[in-house]
Amino acid sequence: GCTDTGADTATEPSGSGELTKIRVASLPIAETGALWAAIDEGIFEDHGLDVEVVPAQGGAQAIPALLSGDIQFAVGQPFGPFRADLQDLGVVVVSNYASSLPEGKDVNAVVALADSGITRPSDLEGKTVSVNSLGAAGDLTIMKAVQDDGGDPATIEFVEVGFPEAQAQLDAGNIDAAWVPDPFMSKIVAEGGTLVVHPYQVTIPGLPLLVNIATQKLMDSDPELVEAYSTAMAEALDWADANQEAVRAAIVTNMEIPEAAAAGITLPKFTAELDVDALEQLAALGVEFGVIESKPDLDRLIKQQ
Amino acid sequence: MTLYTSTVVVPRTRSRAWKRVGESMLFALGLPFLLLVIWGISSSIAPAQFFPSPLRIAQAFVNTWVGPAFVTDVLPSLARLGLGIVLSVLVGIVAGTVIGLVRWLRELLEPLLEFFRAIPPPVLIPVFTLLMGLTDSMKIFVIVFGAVWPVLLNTIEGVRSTDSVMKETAQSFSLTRAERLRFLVLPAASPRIMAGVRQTFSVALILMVISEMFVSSSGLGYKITYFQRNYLIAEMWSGIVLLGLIGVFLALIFSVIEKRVLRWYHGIKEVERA
Amino acid sequence: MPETLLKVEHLNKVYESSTGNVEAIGDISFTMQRGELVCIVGPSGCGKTTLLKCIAGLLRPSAGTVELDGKIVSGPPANMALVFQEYGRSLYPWLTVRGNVELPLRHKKLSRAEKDALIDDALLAVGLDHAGGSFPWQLSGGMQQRVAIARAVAYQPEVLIMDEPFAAVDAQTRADLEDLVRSLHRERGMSILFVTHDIDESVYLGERVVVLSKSPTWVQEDLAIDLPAERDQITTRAMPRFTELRTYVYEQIQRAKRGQAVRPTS
Amino acid sequence: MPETLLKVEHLNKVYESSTGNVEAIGDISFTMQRGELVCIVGPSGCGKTTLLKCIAGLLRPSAGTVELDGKIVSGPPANMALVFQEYGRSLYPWLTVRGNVELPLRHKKLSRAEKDALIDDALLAVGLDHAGGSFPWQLSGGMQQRVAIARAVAYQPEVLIMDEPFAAVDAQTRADLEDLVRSLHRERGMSILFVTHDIDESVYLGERVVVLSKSPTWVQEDLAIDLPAERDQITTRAMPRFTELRTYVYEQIQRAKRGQAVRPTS
Amino acid sequence: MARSSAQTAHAVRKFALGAAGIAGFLLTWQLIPTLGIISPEFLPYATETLARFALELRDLEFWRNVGYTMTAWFLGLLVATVAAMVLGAGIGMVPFLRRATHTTVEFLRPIPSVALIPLAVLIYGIQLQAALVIVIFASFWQVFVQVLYGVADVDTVARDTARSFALTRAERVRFLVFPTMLPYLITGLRLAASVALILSVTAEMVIGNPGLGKVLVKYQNAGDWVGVYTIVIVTGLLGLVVNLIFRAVERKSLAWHQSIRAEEVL
Ligand SMILES: Nc1ncnc2c1ncn2[C@@H]1O[C@H](COP(=O)(O)OP(=O)(O)OP(=O)(O)O)[C@@H](O)[C@H]1O
Ligand SMILES: Nc1ncnc2c1ncn2[C@@H]1O[C@H](COP(=O)(O)OP(=O)(O)OP(=O)(O)O)[C@@H](O)[C@H]1O
Ligand SMILES: [Mg+2]
Ligand SMILES: [Mg+2]
Repeated sequence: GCTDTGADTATEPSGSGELTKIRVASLPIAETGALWAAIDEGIFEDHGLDVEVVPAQGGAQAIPALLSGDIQFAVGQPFGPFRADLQDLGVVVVSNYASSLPEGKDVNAVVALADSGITRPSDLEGKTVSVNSLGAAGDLTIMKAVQDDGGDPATIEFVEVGFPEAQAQLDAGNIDAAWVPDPFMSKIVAEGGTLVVHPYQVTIPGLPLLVNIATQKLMDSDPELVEAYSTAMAEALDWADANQEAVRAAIVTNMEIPEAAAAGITLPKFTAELDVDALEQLAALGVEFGVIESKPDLDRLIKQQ
Repeated sequence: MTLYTSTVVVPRTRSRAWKRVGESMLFALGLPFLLLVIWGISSSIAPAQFFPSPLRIAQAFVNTWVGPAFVTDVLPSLARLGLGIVLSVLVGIVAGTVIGLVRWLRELLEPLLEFFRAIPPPVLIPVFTLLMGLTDSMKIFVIVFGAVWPVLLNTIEGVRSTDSVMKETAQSFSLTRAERLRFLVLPAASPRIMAGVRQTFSVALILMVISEMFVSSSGLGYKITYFQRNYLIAEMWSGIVLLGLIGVFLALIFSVIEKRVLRWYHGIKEVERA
Repeated sequence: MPETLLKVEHLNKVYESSTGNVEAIGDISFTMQRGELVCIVGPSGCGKTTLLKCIAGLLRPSAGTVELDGKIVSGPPANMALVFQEYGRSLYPWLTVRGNVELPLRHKKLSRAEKDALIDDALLAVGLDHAGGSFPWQLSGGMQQRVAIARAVAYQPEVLIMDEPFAAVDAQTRADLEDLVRSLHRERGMSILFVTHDIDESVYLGERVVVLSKSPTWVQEDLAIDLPAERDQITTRAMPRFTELRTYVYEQIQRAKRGQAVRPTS
Repeated sequence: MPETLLKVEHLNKVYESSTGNVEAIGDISFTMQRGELVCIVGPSGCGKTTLLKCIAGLLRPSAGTVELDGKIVSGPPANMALVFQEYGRSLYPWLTVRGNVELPLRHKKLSRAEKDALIDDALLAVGLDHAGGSFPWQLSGGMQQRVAIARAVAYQPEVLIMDEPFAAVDAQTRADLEDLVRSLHRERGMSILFVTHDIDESVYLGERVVVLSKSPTWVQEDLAIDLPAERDQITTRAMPRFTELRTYVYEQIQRAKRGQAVRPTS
Repeated sequence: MARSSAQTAHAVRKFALGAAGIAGFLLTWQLIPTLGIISPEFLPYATETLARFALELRDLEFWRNVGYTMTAWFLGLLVATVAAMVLGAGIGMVPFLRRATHTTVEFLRPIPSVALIPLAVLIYGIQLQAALVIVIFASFWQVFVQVLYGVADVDTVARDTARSFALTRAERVRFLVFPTMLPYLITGLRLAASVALILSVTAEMVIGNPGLGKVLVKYQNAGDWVGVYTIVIVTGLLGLVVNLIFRAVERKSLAWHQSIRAEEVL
């Protein structure tokens, strides 16, 4: 017989008519599990919000969509808003979404094949390392980690390889090491790869991974909505942090990955509390390694609710 | 029994030549200039973040592309582009001629070619990199993979539509296979082939950019994506402008080639337009 | 040494197409000796061009056979040249007049000088020696037709097939070209198959005139022309026998066109 | 009511092309009355087609003027139909024979029935009533040429320009078509400009025969044909005056071709 | 009729050959991971992928996604084609416009539509329209350039015919220009069809509007390579189906054209 795997998403819980419809852009990655789960849990509905998650690919699409007013919020890496602020696009960070783990196993890592001989950050000198997107938190923290470990970060050649393809490229010998999150991190390590370093953890512990982004225009025109979203989000994130199993279940259904794989994913710390200090440090790193010309105006950018 | 045709050669005067150059310059630059002015006016009336003024773009252009970036990012890209174009055209014409002439081959390959033609290159780039590594040849392969289709298809169709009387002429004089190719099939298909080549030039440029948008760390295409992702809007536009300029430059080269290859063809059409 | 060069036996050709089948040739049989000059006349659309194409191996007959030199024709034979009725389309617009004439000579093992001589002679013979550097589309219709003739002449074939080759030239040029064909035949011993609509021309040129019926076609008349071999535009055409023959052919064609002739039971 | 229809004055045409300029027409002047049938003869390549194209407004003269109905021709005039020498290329391969004939009628305000009647009549007149559904490339050369004639006839123009329209048809068909042209001229009063290489034809058809010199061209002879207006293939051609006239024209063409005639100082 | 059986025989042969080509490809694919050239983990076996494909075929959600993608494809292609035809024909037929727009066209053509995605998103948001802009921009040029060349290919005699019969502008476009450019247009359409498909999928991948591309990204992010290649196969097959449709259209609309005609005779 026929199946219909899309049936459940097609019948969105429409609830009562008073809900405000909002569209939120978010990558289809494991971290979004918290959002999916919280929506299913009805947390946003409780705050009068009907959230549609739009899978925008990276900040490059999400921020134009924000500016166009097609979506109201976006969940994205902090470097996106930095760049946007430097260009005076009128983007604000309203709250944190997820942060890397200050200790233990972090959410992402630089990994290499066992026979590569790369075991510590300074071994990366002169090697080809992949990141998913150049000139962002990934390569910055890796450079910093290498520098801290006594290596010369300028000799590393960074290339862009999507997270999913990284393992194949590693195996093919096209790259020496790869910066990947879970599930790829766990998979490579499980298959005998070396975990070289958790770059976030060793450079800026607890660095915000993802933040909630909106526009200044929306804050001016509809502060209640931003308020409602922030409150709902804060509640949702606290709830998600406490209910990791629900988050994993949401990952399994939305990303269609096997349950076993989802169980092995290292989840970040879900919290709405912004670590402004860490962001400051990240911006400083950006300036230090010449990725951005100057520091963004964090006072203007960060409108923590 | 002789017929006599007088040939009066009227020498082109210098001033006429200058007038022609001036006129074609006017034609070449008139509309772009007009559009530029409109853009400039509209961007000064309603300044928009994503549509900066031409001046701002020009500034960004100089800052971004004039200098070392030209050597490190643009030149390698252009070299790959050049190779990609040459290969695409060669492969397209050779394969297209064979496929167009040999019917069973056409029937064997057509579904396969159509299949591959429809696959988005971004999906295949990872596979290509696995097979060929993160090398220049991989990027060139991506360019060829995407840019070969216009020449290929046009060549196949051009070869197939060779005039029947011309074909019979070649047959009746027992022209050899090579002669038939050289003197009948290729020239007869050349208007179609050139239509394809013209498309290939710009498609190759697009694929050069795409090949650098994934699995890359330098090049014109990479830069454009980088600017795009970092909201360096004017810089991004300057990259697009550079692409357009390269396109115009390629079109210039192309029209020189076309003038030579299709001299007879333009001759027919032009004379009758007098 | 009357040796059979060409033998057409029960040739039948049906054009198949999605709009319906057309029987162009019903049943044609005739033979031709080596070194003969045979003219073919027949009503418009009766299948002369089709017949020539079958003989030249450009079309596959639907039934019957064409034998050349004792071998069944299955593809274009070497040493045969054709002047097409659609002369304009048979010239390659991307080659100059010289280039067009030279084209079939390319695979003949001749020195440059020999080739040039052949080309020059042929162009001179058709009165186009000044036009070698022009492209075909820069020429008048009659000039184009003469280029096609020059190309066939320069090729020096053993068998020459011409499909209404003088349709587009003026009377004087036509007379000159007729004499050219006669001399190719007489001096070089070329076997020539010549389709024309001009009855006088067919009688003047041919040693035999084959009259075709209207479509679906058979051979209505195969007439030997018993005029002296040495012919000339003024005296030959003035002969009473010439007039008799041309009148006879004319009548045959009129009957053919009206469909009065009775098909021979073969 | 001899009214001037066409006035060609000091017409000169030089083809300019990258391979060199060719002076096709030197200096041609002549006039034509409304309702006249004028035949033009001249050596191959002398510029007849060029002249017709200038008259039809398809080519711009390099010098001189063409006046039609007292107005200078600058583009193709309405109510004029052309039969092109390159008949094959002037038929549209994507249209059937009927479609080709119907094409110029489309913008005439006629009812469907009237159009059909016109098309049927024209196709019948050229003997192609059975071929209406075929495509041009399914026809023989002569049939194609007749389609082009039918198209011009069905268009019912006031001025009809024909460029060697019977070159590809057999003698019998040719005679029939000649009579068709005569009747168009006589019964419908059409003004006809007719280029031919057949001298007998020019004399038989025309009220005047214009002989052109070889290129660069001028009018070498403008001969009134004083044969009775009522003509018929057998009796007219048998008249002594007919023979006189055709011999005269033939001599003129021979002179033209040899370049013996002296250019009139105009 | 014998014809129909010959035709079916040919159709069978064609299908068998095409299938053989695909089979050969699948075999090669199967061999790559089997021989360990690429680890089966990253390039799954063809068999495995086909099995998954069969599974997807029974999933309604899959068909919904195909529907989304094909909607974007169809709308984009439609708008692009209509615009390119109108603009291409308009610009191609007016020399002034052709010259004046040349540089601008050459400037715009090489701009990769992928680079325009942010702008499209900025204007239309993460919506179908944004994807459409990308699809239209990319496929427009493919058709446009082909149309330009097609319009320039109008035969000169055919055009003179149209002019001399005073065809109206609309008639000229409909009966002369359009049929001439049709072969070019169809090639352009075939090119544009696959480009449009590619960009529909790419836009879904990058912008995130629903469709096969979005599914593909989902599979990618989950490291589900079998799923990824299943979608790749699906896009390829869609391309194949689209081409079949265009081939059928071509056979119908270009029955008169040399390329199709030649196939029937052989
Ligand atoms: N490609 C074709 N498809 C269908 N029918 C054709 C084709 N070519 C020719 N015919 C038909 O075959 C018949 C003979 O044509 P053919 O060209 O041999 O005549 P022909 O004797 O050369 O006439 P003409 O003297 O007018 O050149 C005609 O009725 C024509 O319609
Ligand atoms: N497009 C052209 N470009 C250059 N020269 C041309 C062109 N068309 C014709 N000519 C030249 O102009 C002269 C006259 O050509 P035209 O076609 O008018 O002759 P014609 O009298 O019609 O000859 P025919 O009886 O052979 O058809 C010829 O010498 C020819 O070479
Ligand atoms: Mg014929
Ligand atoms: Mg002429």
